[in-house]
Amino acid sequence: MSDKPNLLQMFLSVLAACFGVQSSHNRERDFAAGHTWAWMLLGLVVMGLFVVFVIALVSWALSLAGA
Amino acid sequence: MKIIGWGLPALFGALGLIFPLSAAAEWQVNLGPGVTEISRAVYDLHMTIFWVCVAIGAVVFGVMLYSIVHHRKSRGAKAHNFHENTLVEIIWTVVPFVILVGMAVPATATLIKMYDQSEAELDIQVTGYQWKWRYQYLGEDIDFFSSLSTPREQISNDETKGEHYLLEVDNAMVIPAGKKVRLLLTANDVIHSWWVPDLAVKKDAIPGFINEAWTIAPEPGIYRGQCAELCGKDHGFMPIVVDVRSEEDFNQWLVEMKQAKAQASDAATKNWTLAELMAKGEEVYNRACAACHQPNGEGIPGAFPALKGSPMMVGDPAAHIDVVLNGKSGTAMQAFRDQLSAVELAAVITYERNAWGNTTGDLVSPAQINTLKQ
Amino acid sequence: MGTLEQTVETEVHHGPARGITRWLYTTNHKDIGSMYLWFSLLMFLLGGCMALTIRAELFQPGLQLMEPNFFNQMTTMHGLIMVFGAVMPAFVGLANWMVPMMIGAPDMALPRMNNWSFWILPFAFCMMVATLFMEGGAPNFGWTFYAPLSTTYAPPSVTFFIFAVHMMGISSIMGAINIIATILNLRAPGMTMMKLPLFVWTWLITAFLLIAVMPVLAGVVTMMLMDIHFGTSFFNAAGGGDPVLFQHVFWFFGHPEVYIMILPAFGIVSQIIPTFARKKLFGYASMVYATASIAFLAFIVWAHHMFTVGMPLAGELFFMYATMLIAVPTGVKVFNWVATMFRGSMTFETPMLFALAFVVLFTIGGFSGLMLAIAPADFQYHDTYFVVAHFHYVLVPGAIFSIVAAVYYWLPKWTGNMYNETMGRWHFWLSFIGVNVTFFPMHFVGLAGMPRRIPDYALQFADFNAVASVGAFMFGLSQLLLVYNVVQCIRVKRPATAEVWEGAEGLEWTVPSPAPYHTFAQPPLVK
Amino acid sequence: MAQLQRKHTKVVRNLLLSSVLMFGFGFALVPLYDVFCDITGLNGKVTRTGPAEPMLVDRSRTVSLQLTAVNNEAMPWLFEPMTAEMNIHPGMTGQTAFIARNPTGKTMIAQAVPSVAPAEAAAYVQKINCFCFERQSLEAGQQQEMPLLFVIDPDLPDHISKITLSYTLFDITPQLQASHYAEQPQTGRFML
Repeated sequence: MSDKPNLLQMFLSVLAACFGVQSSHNRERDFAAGHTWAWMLLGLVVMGLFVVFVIALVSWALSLAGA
Repeated sequence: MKIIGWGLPALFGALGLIFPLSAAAEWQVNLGPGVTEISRAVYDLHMTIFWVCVAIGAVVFGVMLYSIVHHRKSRGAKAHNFHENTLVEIIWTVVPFVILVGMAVPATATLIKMYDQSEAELDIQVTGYQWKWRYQYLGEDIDFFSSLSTPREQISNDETKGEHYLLEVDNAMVIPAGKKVRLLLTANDVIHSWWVPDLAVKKDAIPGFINEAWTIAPEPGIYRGQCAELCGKDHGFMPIVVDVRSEEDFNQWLVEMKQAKAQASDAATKNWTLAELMAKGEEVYNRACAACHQPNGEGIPGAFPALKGSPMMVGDPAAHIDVVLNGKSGTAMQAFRDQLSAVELAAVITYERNAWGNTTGDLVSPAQINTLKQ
Repeated sequence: MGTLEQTVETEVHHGPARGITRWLYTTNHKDIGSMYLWFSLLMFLLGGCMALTIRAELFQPGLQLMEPNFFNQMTTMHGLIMVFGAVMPAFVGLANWMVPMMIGAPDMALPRMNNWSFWILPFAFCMMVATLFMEGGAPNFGWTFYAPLSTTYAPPSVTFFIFAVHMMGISSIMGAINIIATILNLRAPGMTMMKLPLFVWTWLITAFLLIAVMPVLAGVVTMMLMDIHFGTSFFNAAGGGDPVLFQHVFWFFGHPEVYIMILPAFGIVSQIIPTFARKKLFGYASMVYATASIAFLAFIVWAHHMFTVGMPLAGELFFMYATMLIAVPTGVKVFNWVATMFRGSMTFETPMLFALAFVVLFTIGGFSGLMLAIAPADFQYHDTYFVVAHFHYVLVPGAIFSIVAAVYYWLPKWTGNMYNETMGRWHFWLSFIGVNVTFFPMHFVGLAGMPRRIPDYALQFADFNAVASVGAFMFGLSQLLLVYNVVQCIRVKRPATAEVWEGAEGLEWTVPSPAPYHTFAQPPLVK
Repeated sequence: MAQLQRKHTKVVRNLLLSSVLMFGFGFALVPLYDVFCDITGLNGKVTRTGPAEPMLVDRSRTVSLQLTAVNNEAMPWLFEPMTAEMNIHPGMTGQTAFIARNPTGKTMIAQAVPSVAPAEAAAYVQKINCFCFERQSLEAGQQQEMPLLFVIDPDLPDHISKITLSYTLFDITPQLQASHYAEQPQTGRFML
C-alpha cells in the first residue's frame, strides 16, 4: 500500500482539503499513518497561514487603492 | 408515479421564472438602483453576483435535470461505476473560484469608495432612541425628534391606511441636494440601525459609541427608510424620512427653523392664561404622553401609572415637573426636557394637573420651566 | 463508566424493561435515539406553531392578532426552539440510532452519559417555554440576543433563558464527547477510518465543532448573567464594556453553529443519493477532506454577520475575502451529489425526493449566501427579509428536509415495516410547494426594503407577505402528514426486508429489520 | 475490555479538557478584544492616554476636531462642549472643556465614555488629561467645567481631515439597579 506521507505531502494534503479536492490514492496514503492530533495541528498551522494570506491580500488591496 | 417523477423539474423551472426583475410597485421583487452614485454601484454589484449565481445554478440544475430525466431505472439506465475524477473536481472548483475572485475586485472598489472620509459640508448627529430618531445639526443649533406620525387608528385597523403607512414621520431630516452630508450615529439606550435603501446607507447606532456614515443625494426628493436592528417593542414603528431639498430651499428651511426656535423661546416669556395652556396641553399630551398613560389618563395597570387622581398630579408641582423634565431612571418614563419646548412642557403639566377631575387650578408657566431647563 | 462486557452480560438475556422505566433508565442507543427524535418532532411542531402565529400576524398590514412585544417573543422563541430543540436533537437522535450500527459497534461508548445528555433537554425546554408565562413575558430580543437589549433591557425571564441555554450546551457537549469516543474507539475490526460512511464522518467533524463552540456560547451567556445580576459590565459601555464585543463572541460561536446544523445533513444526503442512484458517491475523498477543512475554516469568518456594525475598512475586507474564499470549497461539494446522480440508475422513492429537493433548494440558499458575502451589497441586505429567506432556505429545505429524508430512509430499519409510499409522496410534494411559496417571496420583500423582526409593514410589502403566510400554513399543516406516516409505519404490519432498499450499502443494512434491541454484540467482520 | 476502558477514558478526558479550555477561551476573548481594539482602533475606542512625549508640530496641516455630547438613557444632566469645533495642528496640545450641570434635587455620579469617528483615527488621538478618566459627581444644582487636554498624532493618515470626538454620559449613581422590565407592558397575552 502507499508509504507513510512525509511532512510536505501532509501539508499539501491539508491545503488540498482547504481547496476541497483530494484523490482517493492520497487519502489512503494519508490515513495509513500519523496520529489524528498531528493532522489537527497541521490544520491549525495552515489556518494561521490562510489568515496571514488574507491579511496580506487586504493590505495589498488597500495599498493598491491608496487608501 | 411517472407524472410525479416529472413534477419536480417542471415545477422548479416555473418557480425560477417568476423572479422577474422589475414589476409593479406592489410586487417589487428587486433592489432599487437608489438615487446616489454609491447606491447605483451597490445595485450593479447586486445584479452582477445575482447573474453569476443564476448562471452557475442553470448549469448545475441543468445537468441534474438531464440526469433525473435520462438516467432513471424505469428507462433501463444502467449505473456506471465511475466515482472519482479529481480533474473534473478541480475544474469545477477553480471556475467558481476565479469568478469569485473576479467579483472581489468591484466589491473592494465600492467598499473603498464607501469609506471615503473627504470633507463634508454638513454634519448631523443621529441618535437612536427607543422608538424614534433625534437629529442634531452640529454647528446650526437645530435639534429635533422625528417619530412615527401614522395615526394609531390606522395601525389598529380602525381607519384605512395612508399611502406612506408606517413610513411617515412628523419632522423629516432635511438635507441639501448635491452636498456631502456626514452622519454621526449613536444611540441613547439599545442598538438601532439607521437604514435608507434609496441612499444605500445602513449603519448601526450603538449606545456609548459613535459611527460615521455619509451620503450625497444629487436629486431633491423624499427618501424613506426604517430601523434595521431589533430594538424592542416598537422596532417596526420608528421610520426614517430624508427630505432632500435644493440648496436655496434648504437654507430657507434653516432660517425657518431658527425663527421657530426663537419664537418658542419668546413665547415662553408671554404670560399664558389657564385656558390657553390647557388647550395646548391637551394637544401635546395626546401626541407625546397618551401612548403610555392613555388619552383618559388611566395608564395601563402594572405597566404605566395612571395620572387621573394620582397624588403626584395634585400634590406639590415641583416633584411633578422633575419627573416630566428628567424622567425616572429604571422605568420607561423618559426625560422630556430635550424633547419638548418650555411652552409645551408647561402646557402639558398644567393640563395633567387640571384634567380628568384633577382640579388643582395650578398654572405652571413656561418661564418657570425655562429656569429649570437652562 | 460501566465496562463493555459488564453491560453485555446483564442485558443479553432479557429485552427492554417494561413501562416508563424502560425510557427513564435506558442506556440503549436505539431507545435514546428514538427519544431524541420524538422530542425533536415535538419541538418542531411547537416551533412551527409559533412560526404560524408570526405569519398569521404578518398576513396583512396592521396589528391584527398580537402586541408587538408578544410578536418579538414569538420570533425569539421560534428561533431558539427550532435551532436548539428541533434541528440539533434530531441530528443527535439520528447519530445515536445509526452511528453504532454503521460502524459495527454494540452501543455508544458511554451509555449512561448518553441517557443523561438526552434527559437534560426536556427540562431545559420546559424552563425555556415556561418563560412565556412569566411576568414580563418570554425573551423578546431575537434568537441572537444582542446586548444591551438582552441585558439591561430584558424581561426578568432572561435569567431562565440563560440557564436553559447552559443546560442545552451541556447536553450537546456530552453528546459530542459520546459520539467522538464511539467513532474513534468502537469501530469493528476492518472498519478503518477510510471506510467510514460519510454520515459518520460528518458527525465526527460536527462533534469536534460542538466541543469547540458550545463552551463559547456558555461563556457568553455567563457573561450576560454576570452583567445582569452581579454588576459587571462586559457589554455595558458605562462600565468600560462594549455591546459589539457581545456580537463578536456570539458570532464566533454562531457561524460554526450554522455548520453544525448543516454538516450532518451533507452526511445524510451523501448516504441517500448513492443508494437510489445505485452508484457509489462521487469523490468520497474530496467530501471527507472538504468537510474536515470546514471544521477549521468556519472559525475565521464570523464577522460577516456584522458588516454594518462599524468595522474599519481592513476588517470588512478581511471578512469579505475570507467568506468568499471558503464559500467555494464548501459550496462546490453540491456538485459531487450531481456527479453521483449522473449516469446512475435512479428511482424516486420519498427519501430520494427529499434528498433531491435538498440539493436544489439548499444550493439556492447557498447562492443567496454568496450574495450576502459581498460586503457593500450586504449593507442593503443586512437585517432584511432577504437574510430571513437565505437562512430559511438553508435550514428548512436544508436541515429539515435532510432529517425527514433520513427518517423515511431508515424508518423501515427502525420499525420493521415499510412506510406508505403514496402518503410519503403527498408529504413531499405539499412540503416542497409549501416551502417555496413561503420563503421565495421573502427574497422579494427583503430586496424591496422590508426589515427583519417587525410585526407590521408598509403597504408595498403587503402582497408577497400574504403569499408567504399562505405558504407557511400549507407547509406547516403538511408536516402533520409526517406524524401520520411515522405512526402508520409503526402500527401497520408491512414487513420490510433486511436490505430495505435495493443495493443499499452499509453495515446497518446487514442487521434484520426491525433492528434487534442489541446489534453487533459480536463485532462483524468488515472485508 | 479494560484496554477499551482506558481508551474511552483518554478520549473523554481530552475532550472534557478541551471544552473547559474553550470555555476559558470564550472569556479570554474579552481581553483579546481590547488588545485587538488597541491595534486597529476598532470601534472608535480611544486607548492612548496619559502624558504624551513631545511631538513635532506639523504646522502645514490643520485637522478640525469636532466635540459632541450625548446623554445616555434618562440622564438629566446638562452636558455640552464649550467649543463645538477646534482647528488644530497635529502634534500641538489642544485644550478645551465640557460643561456639566446637575439640575436634579440630589447628588448624582456620572461616567463619560469617549468614542472617535472615523474609527481609523482613534489610534491617533491621545488624551493627556480627560474628565472621562474618573467618575464625576455633582451635588444638586451644581455646575462644573471639566477640562480636556489632548494631542493629535502627526502621522494621522492624510485623507482624514475631520475627527469627531463624542462623549456619552452615563448615570452610574449607585442605587438598586432596577431592571428595565417595567418598561415592557406586562400583558404578554394576545390582543384579541
